[in-house]
Amino acid sequence: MTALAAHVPALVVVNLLMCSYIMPVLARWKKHLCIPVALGSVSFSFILSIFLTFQVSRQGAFSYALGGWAAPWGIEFVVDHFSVFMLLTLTGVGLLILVYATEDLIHELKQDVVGWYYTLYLLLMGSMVGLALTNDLFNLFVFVEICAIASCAIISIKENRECIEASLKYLILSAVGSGGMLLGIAMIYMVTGNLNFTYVTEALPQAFELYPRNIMVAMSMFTAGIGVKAALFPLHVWLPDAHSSAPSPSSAILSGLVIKIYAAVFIKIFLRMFPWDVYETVPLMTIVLIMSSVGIVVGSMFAIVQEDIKKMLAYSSVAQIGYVFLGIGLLSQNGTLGGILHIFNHALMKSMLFMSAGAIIYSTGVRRISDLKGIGTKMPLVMSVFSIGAFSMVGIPMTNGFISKWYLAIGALDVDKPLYVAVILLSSLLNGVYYLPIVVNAFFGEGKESVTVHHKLPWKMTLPLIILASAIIITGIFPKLMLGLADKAVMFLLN
Amino acid sequence: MEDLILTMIVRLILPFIQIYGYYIIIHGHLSPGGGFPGGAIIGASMILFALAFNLKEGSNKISHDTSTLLESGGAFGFAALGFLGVFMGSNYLSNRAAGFPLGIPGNLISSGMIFLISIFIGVKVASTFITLFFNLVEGKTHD
Amino acid sequence: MIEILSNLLHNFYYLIAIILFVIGFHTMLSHSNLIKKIMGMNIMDTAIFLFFVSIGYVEGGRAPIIELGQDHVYVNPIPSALILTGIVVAVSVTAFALSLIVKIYQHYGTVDAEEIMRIRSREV
Amino acid sequence: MRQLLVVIFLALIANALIFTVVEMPPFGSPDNPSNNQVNQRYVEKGVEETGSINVVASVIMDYRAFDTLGEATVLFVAIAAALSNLKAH
Amino acid sequence: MTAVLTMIFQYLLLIFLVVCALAVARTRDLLGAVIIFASYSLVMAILWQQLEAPDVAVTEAAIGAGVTSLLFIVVISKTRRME
Repeated sequence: MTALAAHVPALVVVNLLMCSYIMPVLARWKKHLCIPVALGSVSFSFILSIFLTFQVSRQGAFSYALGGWAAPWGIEFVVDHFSVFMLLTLTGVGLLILVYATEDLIHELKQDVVGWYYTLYLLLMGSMVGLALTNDLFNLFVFVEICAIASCAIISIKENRECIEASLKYLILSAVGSGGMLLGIAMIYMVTGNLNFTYVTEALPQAFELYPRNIMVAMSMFTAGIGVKAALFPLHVWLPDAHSSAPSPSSAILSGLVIKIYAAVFIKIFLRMFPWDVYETVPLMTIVLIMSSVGIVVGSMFAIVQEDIKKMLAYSSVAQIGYVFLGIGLLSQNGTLGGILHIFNHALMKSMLFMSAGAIIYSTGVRRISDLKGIGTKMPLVMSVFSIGAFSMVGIPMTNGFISKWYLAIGALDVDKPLYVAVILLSSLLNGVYYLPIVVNAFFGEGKESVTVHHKLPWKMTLPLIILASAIIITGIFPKLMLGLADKAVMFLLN
Repeated sequence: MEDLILTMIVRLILPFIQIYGYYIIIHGHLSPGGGFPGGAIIGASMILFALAFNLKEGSNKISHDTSTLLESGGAFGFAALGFLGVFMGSNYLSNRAAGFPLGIPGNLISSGMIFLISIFIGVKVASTFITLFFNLVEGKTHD
Repeated sequence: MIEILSNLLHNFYYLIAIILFVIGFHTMLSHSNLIKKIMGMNIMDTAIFLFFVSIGYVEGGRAPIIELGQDHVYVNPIPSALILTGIVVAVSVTAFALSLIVKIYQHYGTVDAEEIMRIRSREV
Repeated sequence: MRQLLVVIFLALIANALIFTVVEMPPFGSPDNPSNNQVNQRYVEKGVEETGSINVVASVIMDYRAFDTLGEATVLFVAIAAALSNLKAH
Repeated sequence: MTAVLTMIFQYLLLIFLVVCALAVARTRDLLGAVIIFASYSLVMAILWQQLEAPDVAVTEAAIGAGVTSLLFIVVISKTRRME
C-alpha cells in the first residue's frame, strides 16, 4: 500500500485511460458492466484526488517522474495546490455528471452508441486530469488534442444534423487553436531548448533578451490557441451552437469543465511558466482584460435575447468564462484568487443549470423559455434547484457566485482599475435580467397551456442536482472550505 | 468487376508490402521506423487488398469483433506494460529500472520495453486504420 | 536590408515553413468547401512540423542512429520524436473530421459551408 | 469584403512571423539554445540507458514514453469518435 | 561542390512545396487536389530525409502521403468531386 501510494499521480490518469480502453470490449460482450466500470473508475479517481489533496497539504508540492527519468529528460507530473484544486473540481463534478448521464442517455441516444459515449467520457476526463497534472509542454499539447477530439465527439454522437455541424465547426476551430499552440511550443523550444515548465521558466529571462520576438510570437500564439478553445470573447463563435445542441450531460461537462480546464492551462502557461515581469514590457494582460470584459458584457447581452433555454445558458458561459480571464488578467493576488475560485464555482453552477435544463427537457420536452411558465408547480424540485443556480449566477450573497465576484472586485480595486468593478456590477445586473424572469415566471407565471410532465424523474437524475445545489449553498455560506485551497494555489502561483 | 491484371499484381506484391511493414515494426529500435509507420503500412496493404478485390472479401478478412479486440488490446497492453515498472519498485512506464533486459545494443532482441511497445503500437495502428477505412466505406451514402 | 535578406536566405527553411503555414491558414479560413478546409488544416500542420524538424538540424550532423565506438556529430533527436507524435495527432483529427463530413453530406446533400448556412437559415 | 479582411489579417500574421524569422537563431548552428544538455545526454547515454541504437526510438518509447501513450490514446479517441459518429445515424 | 548542389536541391524542393500548397488551394477538382497533396507530402518526406530525420520521413511517407490521401479519396468518392 505504501509502495502504491507514491504512484497515485500516474494512477489517477492511467486508471481513467485504461478503463476507457476496455469500454468498447465491454459494450460488445458485457453490456451491463459498462455503467459500473465507468462510475467505478471516475469515483476511484475522485478518491485518489482527495488522497492527493491531503498529501499536498501535508508535505507541500511534489513531482512524479514518469518512466523514472527526472525532469529535463523525461515527462513529469507536478502535484501542487493548483493542480489538486483542479483535480477535485474535475473529478467531483465529473462524477456527478456521469451519474446523471447514466439515466439521461437512455432517453437521448441510440442504444448501440451508449457504450461509445462512456468511452469518450472517460477519455475526456482522463485528458482533463492529465492537463491539470502535467508539467511538460508537449505532453500538454497531446492531452489538449485528446480533449479536443473527445469533446467534439460527445457532441456529434447525438443523431441530429445540428449537432454534427456544430461539432465540425468546433473541431475545425480547435484544430486552428492546436496549430497555434504547437507553433508556440516550437518557438519556445527553439529559444530555450527545454519543454519542462520549470526549466523553461529558468531559461526564459535570458532568451527574452536575445530573441524577444520569438517569445512575443509564442505568447500571442498561446493566447489565440487557448482563447479559441476556452471561448474567450471574439473567438467564442463555436460555443453557442456546440453547447446548446449537444446532449444535456455533454453540455454540462463541456460548459462546466472543458472550457475551465483550458483556462487552467492558460494560468499554468502564463502565470507559472512566463515570469511575471514580462508583462511590464508586453501588454498581453491588458489585451486579455479588454477581451474578457467585452466578452462579459456582450455574452450577457446575447443571452438576454435567446429563446432556447440551453442556448441562453451557452451564451451565459461565454460571459462567465470572461470572469475567469478577468481574474487572471488583473495580475493581483485577490484577482487571481477570484478567477481560480470562479473556475470551481462556475463548474458547479453551470453544470447544475445544464443538468436541470436537461431534466426539464427530459420530462416535458419543452425547450423554449416562454413555454416554461408555471413549471415550478409541476416540477418543484428541479425549478428550486434551478433558482439556486440562477441566484448564484447573479451573485446574490449566501451563494458561491457572490464570493468569487467579491474577490474579483477587490482584486480590481487592489490594482486601481475600478472600471472592471463597474463591468462586474453591470454584468450582475444583466445576469439578473435574463435569469430572474425565468424563476419568477416558473413559480408565479400563468401559462396559456400548462406544461405536461411526461416522465417522472429517476433518482439518479435528481441526486446530482441536489448535491450540487447544496454544494453551492454550503460553499456560499462557509467560503473557507474552498478558499483555503484556492488561497494556497494562488500563493504557489505567485512564487 | 475484378480486374485480372490488378488482382494478379496485388497478389504478387502484397506479401512484400506486409513483410516490409513487419520489418519496420520489429526493427524500430535499430533503424528508422517503429510502430507507427509499420502499422500504417500493414493497414494500407490490407486496404489495398480490399480495394483490388471486392470490398466484401476484404472486410471479411478482419471482422468487427477482432478489430475491436485488437484496438482495445493494443492500447491496453501498452498501458498495462507500464505497470510492471510500478510493481518492480520503479516509476510508471520505466524500462531498465523495471527489470526489462536490455540485451546487447544492435541485436534484434534488445532494448527491453521499446521492442514490445513497438509491437503493441503496430497492432493498434494497423487495426485502427483498417477499421476507419471500412467504416467510412461501409456507411450508407443516402438515407 | 541586405543583412535581413541574407538572414532570411540562411533561415530559408523557417521562411518556407511560415509561408506554408499562412497558405494553409488561408485555405482553411477562406474556402467554403469543407474538404478543402481539412486539406488546408493538413498543410498548416505539416508546415509547423517542417518548422519543428528544422529546429533540430545541426550542420554536418548525422541521423541519430548511433554507430557504436564512433565519434560523429548527430542531429537533435527531440524534434523528430515530438513530430512523430504530431503526425499521428494530425491524421487522427483528419480522420474524425472526414467522418463528420460524410455525415454532413448525408444530412444536407452538400459539403459547402455557405450552402449549409443557406439551408439552415431557410429552415428558421 | 470578408475576403479582403481575411487577406489583411493574414498579411499581418505573415509580416509578424517573417520578421521573427530574421531574428531567429541561425539555422543549423551547433551553438543554438536548443542544443543543450538534454539532447547531448540522449545521444551520449541513450544506447547505454535504453539499449536502442536508434535514439529517436529511445526518446519516444523510453524517455518520453508517456507522450507515446498519449499518442496511442489520440488514435483510440479518433476511432471511438469516428465510429460513434458513423454508427449513430 | 556537392554541398552547394545539395543546397540548391533543397531550396528547389522548398519552392516546389509552396507551389504545391498554392495548387492545392487553387484547384477546383478535389481529387486533383488530393493527388497534389500526396505529392506535397512525399516532397516533405524527402526534405525531412535531407534534414537527417529519417524516422519522421518514413512516418510521413506512410501516414501523411499514404493513409491521409486514402481517407480523402474515400470521402471524395462518397461526396462530390468538384468543389
